Amino acid sequence: MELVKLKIDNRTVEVEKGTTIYHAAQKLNIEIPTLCYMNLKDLNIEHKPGGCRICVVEVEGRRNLAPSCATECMEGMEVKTHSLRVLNARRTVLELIISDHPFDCLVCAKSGHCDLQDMAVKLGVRDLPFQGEKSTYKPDFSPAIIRDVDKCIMCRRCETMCNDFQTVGVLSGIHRGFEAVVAPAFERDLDHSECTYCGQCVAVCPTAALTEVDHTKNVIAALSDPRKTVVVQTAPAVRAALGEEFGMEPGTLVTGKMVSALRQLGFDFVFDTDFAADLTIMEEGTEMLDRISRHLNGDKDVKLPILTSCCPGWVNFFEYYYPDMLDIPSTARSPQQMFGAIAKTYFAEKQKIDRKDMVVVSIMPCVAKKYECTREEFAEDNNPDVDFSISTRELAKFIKQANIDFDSLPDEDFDKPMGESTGAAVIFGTTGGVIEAATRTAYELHTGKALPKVDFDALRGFEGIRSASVDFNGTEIKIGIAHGLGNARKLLDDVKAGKADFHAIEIMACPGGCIGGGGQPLHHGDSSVLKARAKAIYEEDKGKTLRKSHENPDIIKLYEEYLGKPGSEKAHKLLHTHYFDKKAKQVLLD
Amino acid sequence: MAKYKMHMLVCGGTGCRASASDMLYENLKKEVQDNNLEDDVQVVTTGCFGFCEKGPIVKVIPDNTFYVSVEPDDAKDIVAEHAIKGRSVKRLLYTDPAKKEQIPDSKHMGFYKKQIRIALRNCGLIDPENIEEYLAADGYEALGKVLAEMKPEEAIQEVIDSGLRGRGGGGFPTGIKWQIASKVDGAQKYVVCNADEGDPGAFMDRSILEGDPHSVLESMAINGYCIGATKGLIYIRAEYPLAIKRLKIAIKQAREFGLLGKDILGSGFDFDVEIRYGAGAFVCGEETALIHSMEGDRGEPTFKPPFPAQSGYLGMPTNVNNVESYANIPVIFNKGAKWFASIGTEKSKGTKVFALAGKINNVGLIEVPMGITLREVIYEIGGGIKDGKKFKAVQTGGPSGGCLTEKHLDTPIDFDNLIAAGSMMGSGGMIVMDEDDCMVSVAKFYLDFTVEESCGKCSPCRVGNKRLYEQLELITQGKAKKEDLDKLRNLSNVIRDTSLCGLGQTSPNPVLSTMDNFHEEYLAHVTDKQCPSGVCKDLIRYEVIAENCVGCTACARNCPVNCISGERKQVHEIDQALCIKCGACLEKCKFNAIAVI
Amino acid sequence: MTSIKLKLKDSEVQKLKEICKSFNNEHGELINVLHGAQEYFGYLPAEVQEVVAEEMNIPVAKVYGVVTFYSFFTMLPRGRFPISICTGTACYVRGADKVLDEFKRILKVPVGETTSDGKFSITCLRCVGACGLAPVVMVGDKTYGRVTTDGVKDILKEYENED
Amino acid sequence: MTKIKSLADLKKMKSDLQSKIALREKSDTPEGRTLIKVAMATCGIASGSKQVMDFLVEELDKRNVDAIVTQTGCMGYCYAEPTIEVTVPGKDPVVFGYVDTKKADDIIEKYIKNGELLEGIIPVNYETIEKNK
Repeated sequence: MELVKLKIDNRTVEVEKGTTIYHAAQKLNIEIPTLCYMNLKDLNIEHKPGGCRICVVEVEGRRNLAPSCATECMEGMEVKTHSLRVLNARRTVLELIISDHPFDCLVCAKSGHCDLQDMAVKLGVRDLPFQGEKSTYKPDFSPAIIRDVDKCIMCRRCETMCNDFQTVGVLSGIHRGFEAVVAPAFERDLDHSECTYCGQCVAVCPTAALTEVDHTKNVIAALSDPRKTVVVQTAPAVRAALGEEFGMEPGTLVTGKMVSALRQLGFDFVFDTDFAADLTIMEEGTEMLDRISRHLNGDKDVKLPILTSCCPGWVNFFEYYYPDMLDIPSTARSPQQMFGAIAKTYFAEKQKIDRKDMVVVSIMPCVAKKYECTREEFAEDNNPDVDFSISTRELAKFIKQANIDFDSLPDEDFDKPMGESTGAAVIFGTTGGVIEAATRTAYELHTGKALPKVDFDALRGFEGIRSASVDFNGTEIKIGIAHGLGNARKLLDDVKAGKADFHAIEIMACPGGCIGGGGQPLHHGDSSVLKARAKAIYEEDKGKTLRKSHENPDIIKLYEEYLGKPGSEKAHKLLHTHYFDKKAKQVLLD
Repeated sequence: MAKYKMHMLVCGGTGCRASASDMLYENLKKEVQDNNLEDDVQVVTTGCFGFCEKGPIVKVIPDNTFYVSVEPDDAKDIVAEHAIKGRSVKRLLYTDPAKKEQIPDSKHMGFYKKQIRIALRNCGLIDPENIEEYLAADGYEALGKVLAEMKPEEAIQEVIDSGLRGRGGGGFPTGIKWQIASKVDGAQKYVVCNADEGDPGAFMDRSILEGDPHSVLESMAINGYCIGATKGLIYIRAEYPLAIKRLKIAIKQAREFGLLGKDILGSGFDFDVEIRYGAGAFVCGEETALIHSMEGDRGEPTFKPPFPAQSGYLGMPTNVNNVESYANIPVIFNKGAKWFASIGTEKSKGTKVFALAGKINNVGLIEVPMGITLREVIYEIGGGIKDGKKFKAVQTGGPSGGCLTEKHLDTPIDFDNLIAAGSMMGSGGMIVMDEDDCMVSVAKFYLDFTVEESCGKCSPCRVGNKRLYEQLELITQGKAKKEDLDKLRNLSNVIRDTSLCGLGQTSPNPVLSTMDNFHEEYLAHVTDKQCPSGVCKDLIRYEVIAENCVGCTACARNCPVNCISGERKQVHEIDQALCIKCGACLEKCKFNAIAVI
Repeated sequence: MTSIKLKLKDSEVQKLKEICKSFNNEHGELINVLHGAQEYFGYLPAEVQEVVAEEMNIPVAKVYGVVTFYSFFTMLPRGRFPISICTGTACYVRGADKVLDEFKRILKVPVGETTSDGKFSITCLRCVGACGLAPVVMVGDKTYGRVTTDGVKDILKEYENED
Repeated sequence: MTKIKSLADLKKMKSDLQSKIALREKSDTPEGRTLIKVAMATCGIASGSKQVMDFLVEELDKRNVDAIVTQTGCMGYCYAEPTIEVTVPGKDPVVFGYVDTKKADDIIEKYIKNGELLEGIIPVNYETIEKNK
């Protein structure tokens, strides 16, 4: 390995050849500011368009300033990261960016979490020397994501996520010069595009150009309505990230505090989506076993592989891009929707509440869930199974608004009966978790034997596409895993081309699975945050006494009292769904 | 019927006419008549000889005698001596300032060397749609020679030795560029000809492609051989339909003659060329943007390194050169690097083609050796300023360049001197401006262009140039303060310092160079709220000069907003509240009765 | 962007597919394909871009990104007699802006738009390379040189009885 | 068309062509015919050089003038487009500017037939590289 030695701010540093000035400076704990650079190392995404020009530095002997994110270190280089020339240029460039940005910080959805705002503070912007025309665009309100394009600073991170990582390709740079901006084709609303609402664009947006639809107000309204029974469910990935919004280290588990906060907020029942995740395993696992055994018994009609269907971004994706393969995914609804369906039937009956008087709120790490709960098939007489879905970030804001000191909250437990869950449900929150949970159950149901080791290490990790085989009593079950829709596309194309023969595939739309969801606290491009969250999830699983979904006593009870057995007619009506060819639907819309 | 034995050509260019060449013409005619020579000698006026400094000029053919500074009274001598006695009038001959000897024959005169056509050698000489004419003009001989007799590194060395620098604007040594590309390994290398000429006011590339397309194809093949590329791409503006048509014909013919395709001239070397179209984006003149455009994407530049030579078209090593650079290559091989290097200045060899335009008499495409002065270009080739107005500035380098002024008139033009003077060579637009041009407005014009053509990728160019334009607009509207000039300068410097590509890095040049050279004019706009050139609408008004107005009503009839009133034969009046300052009245008035104040 | 609803005929879709195919549906040929499509349709409405995107397997947002990047491409139909005014530097210093203003004034449409009867549209272009004739105006393929503000009326008059 | 196979072939072809095709500033065209080149670049065509060329081809034929009319690229005199260059056997080439069909008619009648110059010819103001040999 070739090394080069250089001086940054008069301090010597030695780095591998090819290292950028930006990274060399980091070695010296010099954090050069930037607005567009993004490095998700573990996901192989390095976005360095060199567009914002905030990270410029002075390099001795160079005519102009160098963008540190893209300039490689050279032997003997002398770099200044805070000379007068650099500071003046950096602040002027920022003033320029701000001059084409609305000045509505006080009422902005991103206020306090905005990279641009932070940068203005950091660089000491104190006046607005450039007044002039501002570019204005039509705002776009979709069921899940709001695009306020006036706030776009052309960092192009969303474009990278949407195109390179997700291969959805809904967002592209359009127009040029002062009018240049990122938008869907023909500047139509996302609603009229192939957007999967994965929310990865929202997750990386430095400003409020892309934000999630805020349902907190609706939730507050429901909570203050005495006629309503408000039930809340919290997804597994939320507890591993919520703490970050209150200054805790990434990977801090806050399950107990979260439950207690939700109670203080006034929810009548604080339940766990994990309960529904166990239920999902029962249904999906049964379907998987059924399809696999039929296949092994020589049934030619059975379609394999079976694909997981709990990720709404992923469901949208295959509805748009693989309409010819709609019969492959499991018909099992996602845990959010299973929860809603059971809450407004089984639980409502138990409580003797009319479903119209019950409001089901979900706390999700996800943006697509907001869309999912509005799907027509998940409603009964126009009354949705899940009324509102709010993100981890929205919950954090809500807690702060309610003057709750999160840190000092006691740990509390979920309510019964829909608060009980196993370790298998918890790991739904990270890539590989759903299929591991399904395998745990399927193995025991299939073989009739107890698992010798509950942890399937082969299914874990951060590789975009992974595969493993599990020995089911002499039968080799081949499993594929992908996270990120780009990886999903690769895997699916291989399946389509007959190049891959998996029995089952788990797909999550977001990097790392739900822990990296579009509704999670912003990781600002730091993938170590995602890793810490995953670790926390596996820890929670390990700490649970029950770690297989079919061992969940309340699930067993639910089947005994209400559903019969997995795959029953009632289970089908409440817990399964069907898919649509959205490409065809979209053409009709146009 | 007359069969003339002699013609006397009298320069009728503006410059010569100003020094009474028309009277000279009349006198010559009269002398010819008086001596009964009408059937033998014809006297005619001609266009400008481009030697206005020594005008009026008379040229006598067939012997090509060239008389300079001829006065009307000299007509008698010329006819008596030259036409009758057949000997030249010695005192009117041109004296070579260096050698101090008189030169009778125009073909040996220094000023003819002002223009040497190398890149344009075949333009206007051969039929561009006929490969045989190109072949007869040494066409493809350089390629033949290189393929048969030279190793790639020898051929590259020849280009290095010639000192040829990129004619697209940057001035990077062409040979060195080839050398770098030749040393990078790649499964498939590419040679790209940048024919996306976008400078407003430059059209030399178009002229070369229209007049001599084969020279570009030949050079690309040589380039391919040198760097180990078998594929060539020409990225050409879709706005050049004729050039595209001729290129297509040329490619077809070259293939038919075996000068493109497999095993060219029995050398075993394969090379072929395809055309890719631009679609109207100035920034695509930048190499990386051009490559992205050829790949079917938005033409947004990317940071260099990696340079195209390392990772270019489809990620492969790619060499990009501009049309005019290529047009020079065959000559370098045919006549030798040494010959080529003998032309020009120490660091800028050869010639440069300029599109001479603006307020100049002989608008046209000229090719001059590097090192020529602006004065020579404007007054000896360009025939001086139009309508006898005063020279104010020359803009070179298009939107990336700057203005050169009177003090630069005697600076030798080459890459480095132009940069030192705050402008640049650019692709070769040379726009002459006179006293009627407001330099703030000129800077604004270029910024308007940059704002429109910025790709929008980096913030300083996307937003900065817009703000720069707006600042300039405030100045032309009289709404700016003196302090704003400092802001303008700081903003210009920052844009230059921080932009991603050449477009943004040079876009403030028109502002900075006009601020440096015409500071007073900026001051007049911001402090006195006046536009000295009478251009900025918000700072001027049109008024009727009562003593000159005869009441012809021409102004009133032509005013588009009917704001001029007055009875026939009465002094007219302009209603300032309604006037849109279009200047129609000024244009129409034959009595100098409208003034700009 | 104003959306003009337009249903492509089967023959038109077929033609578009042929254009794409003639460039092997290669991503790198997108600009050439768009040139071909614009030549055929006169402009590039959303529906055309959608077919191109589908055929070439490029996200339609990307196609739109490319179309809006290059000034040669237009999503609005041009007039039957498209008027292009050269605003290159040489034309500018010789009064192209005044000529442009005159066209705008007489036709009562801004740059980039078409008169309500669909007859004329005004665009600006950068240097046609006829600087010797500055200022230059093109109507369709016909070039007019040394145009004055007075000449504008005369140019338009030529098309008075044409359709 | 047979392909050119080597440098030697190329050189032979060149000398064949040079003797066959009238080119450059030669004082004489090989067959004693007048050579007319019309500058047909964009600027020339925009100013009407196409019409002039058509006119010349047609009229020279009609009037039985033995001349060859070819197109060529830009001569550089943009201010005087359309421009044509006329080489009458035995004389230096002359460039005419602002040529319209009327002027083209004059050129045939006065200059080509009669050796009479017209007002406003364009003095050639550049050197071709051959002179540097």
